[in-house]
Amino acid sequence: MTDVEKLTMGQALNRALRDAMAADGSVVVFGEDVGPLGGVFRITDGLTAEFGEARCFDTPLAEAGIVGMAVGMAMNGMRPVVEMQFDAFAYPAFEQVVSHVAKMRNRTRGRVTLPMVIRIPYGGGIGGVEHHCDSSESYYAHTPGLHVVAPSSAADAYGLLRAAIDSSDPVVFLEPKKLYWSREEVALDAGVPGFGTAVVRREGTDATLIAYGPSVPVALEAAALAAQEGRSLQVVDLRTIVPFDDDTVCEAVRSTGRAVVISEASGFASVSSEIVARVTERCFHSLAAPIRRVTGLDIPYPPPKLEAFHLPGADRILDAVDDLQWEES
Amino acid sequence: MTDVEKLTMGQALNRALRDAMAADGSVVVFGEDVGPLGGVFRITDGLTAEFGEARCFDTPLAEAGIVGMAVGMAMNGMRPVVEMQFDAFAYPAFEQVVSHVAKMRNRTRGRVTLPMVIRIPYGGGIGGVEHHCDSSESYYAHTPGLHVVAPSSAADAYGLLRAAIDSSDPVVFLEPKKLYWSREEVALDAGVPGFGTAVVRREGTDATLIAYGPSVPVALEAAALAAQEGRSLQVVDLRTIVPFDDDTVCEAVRSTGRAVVISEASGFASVSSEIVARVTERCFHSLAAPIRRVTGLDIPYPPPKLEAFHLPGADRILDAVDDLQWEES
Amino acid sequence: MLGDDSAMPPDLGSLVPADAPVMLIDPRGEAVPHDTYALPSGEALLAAYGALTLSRRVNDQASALVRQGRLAVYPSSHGQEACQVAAAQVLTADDWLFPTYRDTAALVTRGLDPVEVLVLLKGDWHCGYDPYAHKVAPQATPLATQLPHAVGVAHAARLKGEPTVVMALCGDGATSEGDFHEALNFAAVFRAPVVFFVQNNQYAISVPLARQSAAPSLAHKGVGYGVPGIRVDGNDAAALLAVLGAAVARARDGGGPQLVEAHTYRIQAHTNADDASRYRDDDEVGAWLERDPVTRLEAYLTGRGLLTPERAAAGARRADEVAAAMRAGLSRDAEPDPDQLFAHVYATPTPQLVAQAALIADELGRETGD
Amino acid sequence: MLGDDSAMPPDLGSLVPADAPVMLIDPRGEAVPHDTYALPSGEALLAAYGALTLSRRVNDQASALVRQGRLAVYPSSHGQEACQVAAAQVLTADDWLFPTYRDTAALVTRGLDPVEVLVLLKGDWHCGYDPYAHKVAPQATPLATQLPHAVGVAHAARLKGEPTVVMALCGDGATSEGDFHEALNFAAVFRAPVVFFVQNNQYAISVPLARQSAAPSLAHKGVGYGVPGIRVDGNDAAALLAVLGAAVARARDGGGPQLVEAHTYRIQAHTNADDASRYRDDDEVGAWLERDPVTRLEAYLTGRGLLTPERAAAGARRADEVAAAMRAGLSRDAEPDPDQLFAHVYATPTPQLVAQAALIADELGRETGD
Ligand SMILES: Cc1ncc(C[n+]2csc(CCOP(=O)(O)OP(=O)(O)O)c2C)c(N)n1
Ligand SMILES: Cc1ncc(C[n+]2csc(CCOP(=O)(O)OP(=O)(O)O)c2C)c(N)n1
Ligand SMILES: [Mg+2]
Ligand SMILES: [Mg+2]
Repeated sequence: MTDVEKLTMGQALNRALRDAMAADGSVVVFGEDVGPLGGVFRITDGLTAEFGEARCFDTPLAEAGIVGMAVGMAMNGMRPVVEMQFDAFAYPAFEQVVSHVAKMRNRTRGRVTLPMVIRIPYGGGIGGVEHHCDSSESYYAHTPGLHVVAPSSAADAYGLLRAAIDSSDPVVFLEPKKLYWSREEVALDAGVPGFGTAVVRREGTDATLIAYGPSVPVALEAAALAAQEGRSLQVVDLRTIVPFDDDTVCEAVRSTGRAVVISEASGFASVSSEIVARVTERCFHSLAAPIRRVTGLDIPYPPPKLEAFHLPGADRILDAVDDLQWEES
Repeated sequence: MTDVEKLTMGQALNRALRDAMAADGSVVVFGEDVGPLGGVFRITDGLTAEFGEARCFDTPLAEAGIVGMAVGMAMNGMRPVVEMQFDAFAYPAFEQVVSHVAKMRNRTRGRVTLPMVIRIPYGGGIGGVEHHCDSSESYYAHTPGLHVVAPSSAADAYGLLRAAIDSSDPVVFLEPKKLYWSREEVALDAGVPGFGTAVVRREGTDATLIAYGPSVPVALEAAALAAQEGRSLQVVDLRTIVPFDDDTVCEAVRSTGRAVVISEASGFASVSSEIVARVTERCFHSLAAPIRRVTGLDIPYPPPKLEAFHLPGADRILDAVDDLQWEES
Repeated sequence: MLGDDSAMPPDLGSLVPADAPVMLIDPRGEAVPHDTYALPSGEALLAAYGALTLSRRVNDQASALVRQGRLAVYPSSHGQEACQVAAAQVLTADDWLFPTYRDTAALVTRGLDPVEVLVLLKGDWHCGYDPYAHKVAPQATPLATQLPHAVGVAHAARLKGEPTVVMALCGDGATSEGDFHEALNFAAVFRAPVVFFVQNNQYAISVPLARQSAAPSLAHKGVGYGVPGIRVDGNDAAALLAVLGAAVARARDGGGPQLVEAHTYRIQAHTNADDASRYRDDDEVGAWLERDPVTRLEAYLTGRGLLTPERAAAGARRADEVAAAMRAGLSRDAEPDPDQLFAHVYATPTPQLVAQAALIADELGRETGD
Repeated sequence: MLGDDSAMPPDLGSLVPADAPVMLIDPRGEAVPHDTYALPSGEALLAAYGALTLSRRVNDQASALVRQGRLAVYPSSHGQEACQVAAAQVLTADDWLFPTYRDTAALVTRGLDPVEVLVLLKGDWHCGYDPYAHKVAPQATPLATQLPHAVGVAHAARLKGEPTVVMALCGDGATSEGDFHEALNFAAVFRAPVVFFVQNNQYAISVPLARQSAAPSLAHKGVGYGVPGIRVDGNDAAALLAVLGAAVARARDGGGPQLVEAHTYRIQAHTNADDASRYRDDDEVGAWLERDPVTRLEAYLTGRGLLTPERAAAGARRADEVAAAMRAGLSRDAEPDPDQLFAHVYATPTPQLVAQAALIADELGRETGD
């Protein structure tokens, strides 16, 4: 008798916050415009009304201050969930994130832990102007001490945000903003998924598409198109970038012998580089062709009229699949 | 009749600054303690005395302010060279670097260019406490619009810093602080090397070690040890991480069929991931074994007493070389 | 004694803003005398009026274009035009202006083509104008980040012996960012010729000033840097011209930076995407409508017989023309050119970018059957 | 009217620091009367004296250990001990202290074992003590970054209804960082019970205050946040106890944050690695030596007959014991344990870390022949 509702990803995130706040009085939500306005994407809608100003509140406009204050509140028994309004507006907090959020537990040998979540609406595809569309996961994933999570569906958004809030370690929670309005059935009482468990979203036998966050629906679209052409593509959704689920990903790649990694972020020195590197290290002799990447270009995020050229699309994925040296096998 | 002097890397950098300032009146140097003190590593020693306070000066203690002011000075006809005192103390400037330094040329379609250099003493191996030993190259290398340079020798330090100051684009210039005191012959009039040209530091036929900055001497040490054991290792020094010299690196790897990438930085989603990924993409069928990485661990930089476990050493490199599936060839 | 600052005389008088914002023309259009600042000349006020009516028209035309889907988004400065007009009008051609996303009116007053300015919000490119053509920096989106740039431009000018003054704009919310602090401090220490001009429009999106700062006023922030702070009625073009003009003159004379806070109001929502009813009442908006900067100056100029019907009609015609040019310019949809993606990342594209550009060209070639 | 702050009364009187720093005992050890602050009790001053002599000894012992190679580096607070002693002494056990790398004396006064404190500078681990044991945050290295944490701890305490006050320390140089600004502003807006205590020791490494700020004083920075600023003689333990004690009491009573600036001096170089002769004269140091905080309080207490020879001898003995314990504790070299590298990165190590730990264990196993 599960409690299933049809929700957008935005609504699922809002529900996750509400349910977490109701379940645990130490969960507090703050940031820019998250109070009465409910956030510019309305993810915190209604929280101040329901839980009061002490539990969900607006701060002055200063991201380092927000993250730094969250560090202090976490040190003093709270579970802060803070919102950075857009990806590029988290950069002012970079020093706090890298030099404190990621390091406090280690610095104090586990005496001071920071159970806090930094929510970042991230990625492109919404026609946003400069600074509103960055895919910043690689900065965080490269920083030891952080968990980095990127859901690709409303159901995962709910479950993973609950898990993030429950985590006793800091989580950078990347919300693919172009999926905020995508709707699906969400089982609210399905239990909280563990971090570090990737999932096979579509079975397939010819090649494996590895994606996370906003790229998962694109990978699924490519797989659907490929199926029409008689090619069977498997799609793996990482769900958490850190920790990384080597077992699921490598098992998938070994089963097909070919793989394409898909990510909106610029490819150079990125999470997608890591996926190629680590999967190749582990699956080298199972690979019929080098793993290909379909990523954002190595350019600053382009203006809205040009973003389609930058973002991985199903066609570009299929081109990469075509390049996987089929003739030789 | 070349002008050759025996210099430490620190002295070579100091000479590069002096020579650049003498050659071009628009070159200005500023940052924390770079004036009368000459910088905590003395890289700017004597510049204020020689060129006056207007050309080399101390600023208030604020890294975003330093980088932001450099942006404005570059907009107005100067060539600022700023110093971040240590790697982790560049993080407060991260927003300025990512959202402006890297993007100004592109934003203005080449109308506003930023010929500026951000010098960062970086990396470990000097027994420094927390925040003084980060290898932050991956953050910058992942950011399109920046050049990222890491010299491994005094001669390269001189030439590459001159090239960086001459560049009409911003350069993040990473100075391996543990090499500041290493001394060698420097040809001061050798001409300025182009960015994007890696160099083979040692010829070898069995496997290729790919390194940059502080890891190059370690790779050379490993190669020397391997030679004693009858194994011939080639060593490639990237010199510039962005742009990346695919041709030299891939030619080298194809010539040996095996490779190990070495870097002090934590491996996950890093420059070393990128090297593995891009070399594998290009040289897949020439590889007898997957490319291995010897990198810093995926942990916050450890305290001095433990840093030896974290840093790539010759032994660990030789272990990785041993693992390159020799029996199968 | 060097190394002992404890006896440093706190020269507070020159730093602390007066209790009331400077006002030279009251909301009904009557001149009010002021101890320090004189009413600008009739000519200057007429010029301001022309720019004000044009700016209002540009704001409202841009908002209309958003409703029609021809602009993606527009942060209107309706109600704040006097601030922006004055900020531009007090500068010489050699001075620099550092605007934010909301400062279209300042740019238009500085002489930029609104169609070029709106390239950003139309989504064609990040900046549509040449910053050197009018010495106007790209409109800054990341809050307060442009302020250290302004200091750098000003400091470089001083080193070069140029008489440049830099006008750096930001909002009330942006004063909370670390970059605001660092910029003011650098400017003060280097005595850089920068006028920091805060348009306090009472809100940072939904967050009212009282949640942004507990200071007596934002102008008081100057005290902590040794920078004089001044408050001015942000809907009084005359007061703005006088105060900003004096600040620019002082900076040009080597007097160092100043911090000017204008008290004004954002009549529209933050952008068209915002729903202001979630955080403020119509009553509040109504009260501010009565202080409208355009009608205020109009009342004054008309009362003095300075604004003739001919002049008013000429201004309206000019606004019509500009609005028409905006409609025309912004309905042209240039064919997006993917080469642009790679052309400006570096002076010389890296081999990596050359390869990526070839890939895209190849895709497009296949699409168009080339 | 909400949304109009122009009439906000600038309640400046309570924000602006007085012209002269508070001094209750002059450099010769004579009491000086003060309008606002009374001399602390003899008992409190004797306690301060004990902590001062101990702190001086800890500073000098640590510097000696650096010379002997038993500590990697030490940023001495020699000359600033009165600031640190008072900062710790005015707190209750439930309050929190947020120190920097230079604040060893504050930590020792708070009751921490110097050997645990110096674990950082010995290079064994990043923080050698349990921050909850004495409610002392890890010593912050990245400047000013600890200040927003202090605000967070204070705000959380207020939400929980706990009477905690947080004492947040930083240097003069650190006031230039954006985090200083953001922390003061957050504290003011949330009325968080934080005392921001700036030890203005005149230098940030080599940079003198005059190049750091053009403000009348650093305490004046409070004005821009609506935070009262107070200046105090940083070599006068009595004044420090009085001023910091009052600030803590006010914060505890819900009065919100305060900013206290102590005028003091860093007698030693920045650290042993620094060469202060490059940027300051011996004369300057000499002048400050005459204001030494230890001898000043000693003169006062002796003059009043409060410091008996027995008490002085007991204090010296205790300092001897602590110094001996430091020497002993810091010559023990624990076998470095690589497991520690992986044990504390996350609550549960990621599979990646487990694999890396196994690799290192394997290397070591081979080395030791296991
Ligand atoms: C660093 C940064 N953080 C957050 C944002 C998102 N944002 C855009 S405008 C805005 C409010 C700005 O308020 P204010 O400075 O008062 O200027 P106004 O919009 O009122 O003109 C916010 C939070 C941003 N642009 N930059
Ligand atoms: C963010 C940051 N930038 C630079 C440094 C390097 N650094 C360490 S101490 C110091 C000077 C600090 O001066 P001040 O705040 O006056 O404190 P003091 O050392 O005098 O006690 C500098 C620049 C740092 N630790 N953190
Ligand atoms: Mg505003
Ligand atoms: Mg200092």
